[in-house]
Amino acid sequence: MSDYLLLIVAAILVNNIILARYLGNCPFLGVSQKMDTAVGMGMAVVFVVTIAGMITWVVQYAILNPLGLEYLRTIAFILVIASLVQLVEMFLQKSIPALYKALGIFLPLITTNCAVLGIAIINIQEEFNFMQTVVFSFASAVGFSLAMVLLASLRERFPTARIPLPFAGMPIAMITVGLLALSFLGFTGLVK
Amino acid sequence: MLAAGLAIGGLGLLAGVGLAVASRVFYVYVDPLIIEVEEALPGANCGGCGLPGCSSAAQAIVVGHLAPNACVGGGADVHEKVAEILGVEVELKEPEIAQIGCRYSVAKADIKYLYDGVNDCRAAMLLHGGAKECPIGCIGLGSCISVCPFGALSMGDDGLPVVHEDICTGCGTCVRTCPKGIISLTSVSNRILGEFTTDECTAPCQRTCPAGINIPEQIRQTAMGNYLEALRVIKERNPLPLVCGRICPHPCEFECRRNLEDEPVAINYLKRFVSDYERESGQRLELFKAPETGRRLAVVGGGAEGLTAACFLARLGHSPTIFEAMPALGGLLRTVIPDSRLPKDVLDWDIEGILELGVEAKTGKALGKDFTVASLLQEGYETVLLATGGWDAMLMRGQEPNLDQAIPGLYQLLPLSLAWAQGMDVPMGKRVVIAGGGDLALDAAKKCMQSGAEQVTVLYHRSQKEVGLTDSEVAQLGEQSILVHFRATLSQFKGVDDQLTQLVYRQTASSNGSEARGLVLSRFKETAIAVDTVITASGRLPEMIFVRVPGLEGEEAPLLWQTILPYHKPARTKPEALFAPTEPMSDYRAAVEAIGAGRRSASSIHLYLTGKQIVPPENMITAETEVLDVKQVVELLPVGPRQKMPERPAAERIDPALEVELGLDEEMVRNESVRCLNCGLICYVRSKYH
Amino acid sequence: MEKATSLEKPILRVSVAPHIQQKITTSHLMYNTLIALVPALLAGIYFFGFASLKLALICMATAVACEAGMQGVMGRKLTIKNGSSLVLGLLFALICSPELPWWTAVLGVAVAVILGRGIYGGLGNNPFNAVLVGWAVMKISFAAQMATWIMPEPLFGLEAGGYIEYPPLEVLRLDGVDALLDLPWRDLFIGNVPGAIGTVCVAAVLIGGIYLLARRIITWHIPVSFLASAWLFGLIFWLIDPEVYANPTIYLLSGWMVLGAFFLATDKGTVPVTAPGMIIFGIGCGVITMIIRYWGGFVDGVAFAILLMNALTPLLDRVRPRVYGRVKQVA
Amino acid sequence: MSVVKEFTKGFWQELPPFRLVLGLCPTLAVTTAAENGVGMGLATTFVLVFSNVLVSILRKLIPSKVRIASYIVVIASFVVMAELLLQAYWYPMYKALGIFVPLIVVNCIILGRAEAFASKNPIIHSFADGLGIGLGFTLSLTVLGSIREILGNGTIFGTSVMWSTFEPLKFMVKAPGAFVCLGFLLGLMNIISRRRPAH
Amino acid sequence: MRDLIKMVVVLLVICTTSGVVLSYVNEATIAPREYQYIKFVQEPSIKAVLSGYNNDPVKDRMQLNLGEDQEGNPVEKVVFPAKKDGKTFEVAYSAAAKGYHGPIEVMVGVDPEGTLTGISIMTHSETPGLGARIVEPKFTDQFAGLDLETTKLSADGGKVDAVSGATFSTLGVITAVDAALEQFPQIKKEIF
Repeated sequence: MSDYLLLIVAAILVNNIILARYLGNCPFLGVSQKMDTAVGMGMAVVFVVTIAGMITWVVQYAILNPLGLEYLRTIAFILVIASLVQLVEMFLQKSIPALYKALGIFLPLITTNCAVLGIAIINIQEEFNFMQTVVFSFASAVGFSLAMVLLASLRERFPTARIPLPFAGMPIAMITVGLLALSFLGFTGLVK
Repeated sequence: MLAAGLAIGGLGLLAGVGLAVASRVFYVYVDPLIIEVEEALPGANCGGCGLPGCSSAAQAIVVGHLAPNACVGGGADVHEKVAEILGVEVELKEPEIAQIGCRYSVAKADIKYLYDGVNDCRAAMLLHGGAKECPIGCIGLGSCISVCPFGALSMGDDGLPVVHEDICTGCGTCVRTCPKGIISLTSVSNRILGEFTTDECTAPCQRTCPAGINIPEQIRQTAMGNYLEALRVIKERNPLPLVCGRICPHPCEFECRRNLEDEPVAINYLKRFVSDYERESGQRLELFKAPETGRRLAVVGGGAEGLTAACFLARLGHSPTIFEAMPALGGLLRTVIPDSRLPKDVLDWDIEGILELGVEAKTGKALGKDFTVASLLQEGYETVLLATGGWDAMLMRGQEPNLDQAIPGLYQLLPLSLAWAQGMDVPMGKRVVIAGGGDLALDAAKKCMQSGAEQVTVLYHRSQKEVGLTDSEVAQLGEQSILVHFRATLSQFKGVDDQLTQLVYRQTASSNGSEARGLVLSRFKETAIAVDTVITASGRLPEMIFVRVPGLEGEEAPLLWQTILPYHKPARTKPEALFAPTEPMSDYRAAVEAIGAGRRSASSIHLYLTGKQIVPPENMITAETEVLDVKQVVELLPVGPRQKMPERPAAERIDPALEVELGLDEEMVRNESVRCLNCGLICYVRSKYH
Repeated sequence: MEKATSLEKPILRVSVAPHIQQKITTSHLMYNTLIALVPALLAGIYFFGFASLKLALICMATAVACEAGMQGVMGRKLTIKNGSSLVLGLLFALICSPELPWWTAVLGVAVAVILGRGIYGGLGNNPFNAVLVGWAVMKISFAAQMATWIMPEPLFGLEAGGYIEYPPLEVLRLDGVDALLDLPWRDLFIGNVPGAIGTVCVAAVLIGGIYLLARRIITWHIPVSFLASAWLFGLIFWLIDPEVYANPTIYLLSGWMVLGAFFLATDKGTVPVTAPGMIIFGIGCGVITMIIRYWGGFVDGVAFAILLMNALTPLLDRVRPRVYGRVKQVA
Repeated sequence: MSVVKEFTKGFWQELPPFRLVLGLCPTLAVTTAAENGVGMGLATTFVLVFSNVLVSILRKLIPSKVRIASYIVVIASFVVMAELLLQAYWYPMYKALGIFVPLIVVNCIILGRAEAFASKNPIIHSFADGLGIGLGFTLSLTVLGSIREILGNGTIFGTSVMWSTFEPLKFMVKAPGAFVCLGFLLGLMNIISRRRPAH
Repeated sequence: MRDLIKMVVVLLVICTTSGVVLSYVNEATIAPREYQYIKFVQEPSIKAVLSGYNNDPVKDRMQLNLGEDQEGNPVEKVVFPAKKDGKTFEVAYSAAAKGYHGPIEVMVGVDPEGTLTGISIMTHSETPGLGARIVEPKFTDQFAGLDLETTKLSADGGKVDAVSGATFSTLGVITAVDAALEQFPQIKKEIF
């Protein structure tokens, strides 16, 4: 049990998917301008990453490994993820329209979110078992959302700051992510 | 190899089938048109269409609440795509681009206080409307830049936002955001139609210019050496720059702020230079024309006013035809002004330029003789503009009385009297109205009764006291079927085919006669009376637009028409009468006045055609408007004196056809254009900032 | 920006609401903070010699120079007179070892001024505590230089406290709880131990902190919640296993805890403005500090705890007193 | 637009990570050293050029509903190829880039170009576009990598360039440094592009 | 419906083609990939555990068939002989065992007597700062001169001092080394 706890702490705080592993930056910076969109995107990512982590794990151990096709991992995973995202979108639209309204516009952004594929690949590289995969995927995505919510809350303040003009917008956001990553370095060594 | 092919192929199959099945199972009906339209839209959610986002816009477009070209952000490509999806034709739309209307940053303008707060114009606005003394000046904190969904704005080095025209889509987000209203969406059409308002930054010169040329911009471009750009600025308000550059009385120069210090900037010489520059290059500047509307319009009169009106109508996308009684276009410009001031080839270059824009001209066709208003309307011209301008009856002195009825059923009093004096028999309708004319009107009324009129109505714009008729005299006239109305002026004609049938006159409610000219027309009542013949004491014909009144359809159906008035020069925005003294006529004191009137007529016709009300903008700057100004300029740039216009030496002035004024050379232009203070409302170039 | 109009009338400086009418200005605030830091600096000089003073002067000079240079480049008004850069430089020196090479100090202060503050538009606009940003960047880059400690050698009076060779937290980390059992708490309280210039002498820092409280430069919320939560958190673990976790009071008296609570965690602009927000902020700092001290990779967690809570500040500012009589939203 | 223009636009107007602010993950992750920047850039260019060409060839055959899925498969195939080739001929680089080689497949630049450009333009143009954007990307990564390597390690392409007592600023090669460095570069680009006349 | 079929078919064709092409590329790169792997991963380790040879152990590598395991699958092993003047005097080969996180691959050098000449950790995924310290020479050097009998933790009567705080990782290394030494008699038959 404590293993899983450590895995969660590691994935959220120590090796945060964005702040330490550099995954998923484009949507992270793009969507973190406002708090409510950041929260929406975060929820969508948690949802998709967890499911994608599970399915790709099954694909790896049920199809690729037995057939000796490990080298096709990238193509197989991205195929699965792309279809999954589309499937989730259709499913939500039909079954939970309210959720679709909230998350729908973020779903297409997730296909090219390298955090999804990245986490799926990390799951395999770290040789996690299925349960670890689920926990790690979920926690990593929570880490993504956490970082995004923090950045969004910080960015919401920028309009009132007297930031030098050439740095307003993306540059200052990037620098702030850097400082956020700097503070997260404080968790170094907590696990692993 | 087989395994690999099968595995990935299998996954692909699974994904494909899975999605295919899912798209059936989780099928939600969305109008495929909406999806297609939404995909065609740019997805910037700029709100330029008036709806919160692209998906709601797509819905509205498909349902029909919005036009296929409603997306301002997308531009022509998107409109075509959307129209193609919907299977409709798209009306071409002229692109609109945001333009910054402030020329001085906070650093350069007079300020009330130092702003040290939230970096947002809207927040700064809450503090006494921003730091600037000028109430409409740019606050410079760049809120417009941050809201632009297309990234088309950036902060310029001078502290004012800059629009990148190639990126700007004209969505108007910045316009809605700017708390000062500095940014406006402008297109060439906008600028042609626009009048200066108190909400924008205008310089004294441009406010004074009867044609309303954006003079600061013109000189700024000239100073930068962009002579053709300067000319383009001029031509947005004045299609006869070569002519005006020579004969304009340049009222702008009298108002130039440099007067407060030394001599005014030679605005007119600069104008002449850039227009000569174009002419000497032999290459005509290509002017923007709005997409064709295919509407045919007639302009009667080929003088400065008619030419201007036709030119701008063409640039607004319509197809105007000029009808000119003389063999050549130009009106008074051609006949009255000596060659030494305005050589004919110079005039021809300007006129050719107008014709090249797609204006048709029929010369040697006189109104009333070769064609009538009704015949033009019958021929399919949607409107007929009467711009006969300076050709008034006074000029007919010594000639045969001209009794051609330019306006159906209308005689001018002087030629009519002359004809009567010569014993001519003039056909007269049963119901006659005489407008103005003092005692002569009463004489004419009696004459009319003798010539077969059954009832004559005399309209005096003055009060009874001013006219000098006693009540008993009025009553006496009444007994002779001559009705007299005081403080009454004509305001509209209506007719059927070539017949005048009705006129509308206005009468002020109070008539205590205390006002000198009786011009308080604030409360008036309009009366329509049936009429066959109108006699007017005025020497000139007013500008009027004749339009069809929708009536019966069919070949035999009579043509119903009426007149409408173009809106006029700022000073005359009061309720108007057709004939003197508040006559809606262009001022013929100067060509530039006629040009201004011509542009307003074109603008009025455009408003009419697009179904809008023919009124100038509410806060249009008039002569009486109190506009912010500086009464004293300080710390001016140390620049040279006003450039003198080089003139032909007296010895060479033998040939009267040779121009006397020779025009400035380029260096003089450079020296002159830097003298401009580039004024805004209360800002101008001060030395210490250089 | 700074120009008079042509009419040469007096120019007001105007800002948006809310406005608080107070005698406190930025410089008032900063110079008082500077005064409050003097005891800690004096204690540092007393225990570690004049190297401490030299480092403090280098840091302060660098801070002022960087601030002036930065404002010059951006064409903004010079505000070095308000003392904020002096405070920044002095604080940076106080959390460093007296043996810190001068170039590390200069670089660290420059990073603090430019990256920590200038790039966000200067004092009050930065989301993270600038001093700590500079320090953290240096800590990560030059771990060795940042962790060179010397023994205290009081200039007069006291005998050198030679009981431990490393700062107490390092001793705890390397040698376990037993190594500190006999350490006199008096040494710990007056600062007769190895450590950073301004943090060893808890007594001096407390004097400064109480001065700040008395002058109402800071409120009690953050320091009290910071220290109390850290102590309580430590107490729980101490009760669970005193063999592994030391007495919580030792944790309170060692490292940057007190300086952090009074000076670093109260940096205006990077902390919440409401009382509940400040208390949560303090508790977060205390708990994260202890977590890092117990299990983290860094020996002292105060700097990172404060930086992390800085990141949470905008969220904490959403914790607001309830609004009464809210206007109904009309669509 | 001419082919040349398609090619050159990738070097300023649409310089990938700096101007478009896309493809950030590899930009930040692998630029700890200049050489890694070059390797990542070239691998990306390889995938970008070939997928652009193939998408351009197939653009009329692919039904729009499976457009994205097909493009992704095409891109993924070239990514796997790049993976195998790197492994076979440039193993140290393969190791250094690690997980970011497979992640080329989700680099927004590639799918973006396939979708926005190659699916609408002829082969030659798509090739030029891919090559231009790819080389621009390589250039950016190399520049960023060089800066971070020099400051964070005192070397460039593995060669020591700083004075002997230089203490590397390790911050630069760590994650926070990556973000801060890119942030500063973006700001610098803004300053430069404002000096240049607007495009 | 036709749309759907076309969609599925196109996707199928693209995927299958890509699978086939990739498997061809895979086949074609097997040899160079293996070489690169040996060169960059195994060679440094081989150099670390062997000494005093004047041949190229990588070039002279031999694939040995070591009979069958319990389930009847053939056991194959690549060994790198160290030769001096054509005479093999030491041999290096690798073995793996499970560590705390994932497998630890160890290269061992053995002389004809079955004594270790050295070991080197090739791949592992142990905790940085703790288990990862198994790669330090301080730890690996102690294996030189040990044999199957003495490769035990000092606590268990052997001669190996565990990396402090990482007994599990140490055990992983020992297990791998033991596995290698257990295979030595068979290898000895083949090469010496």
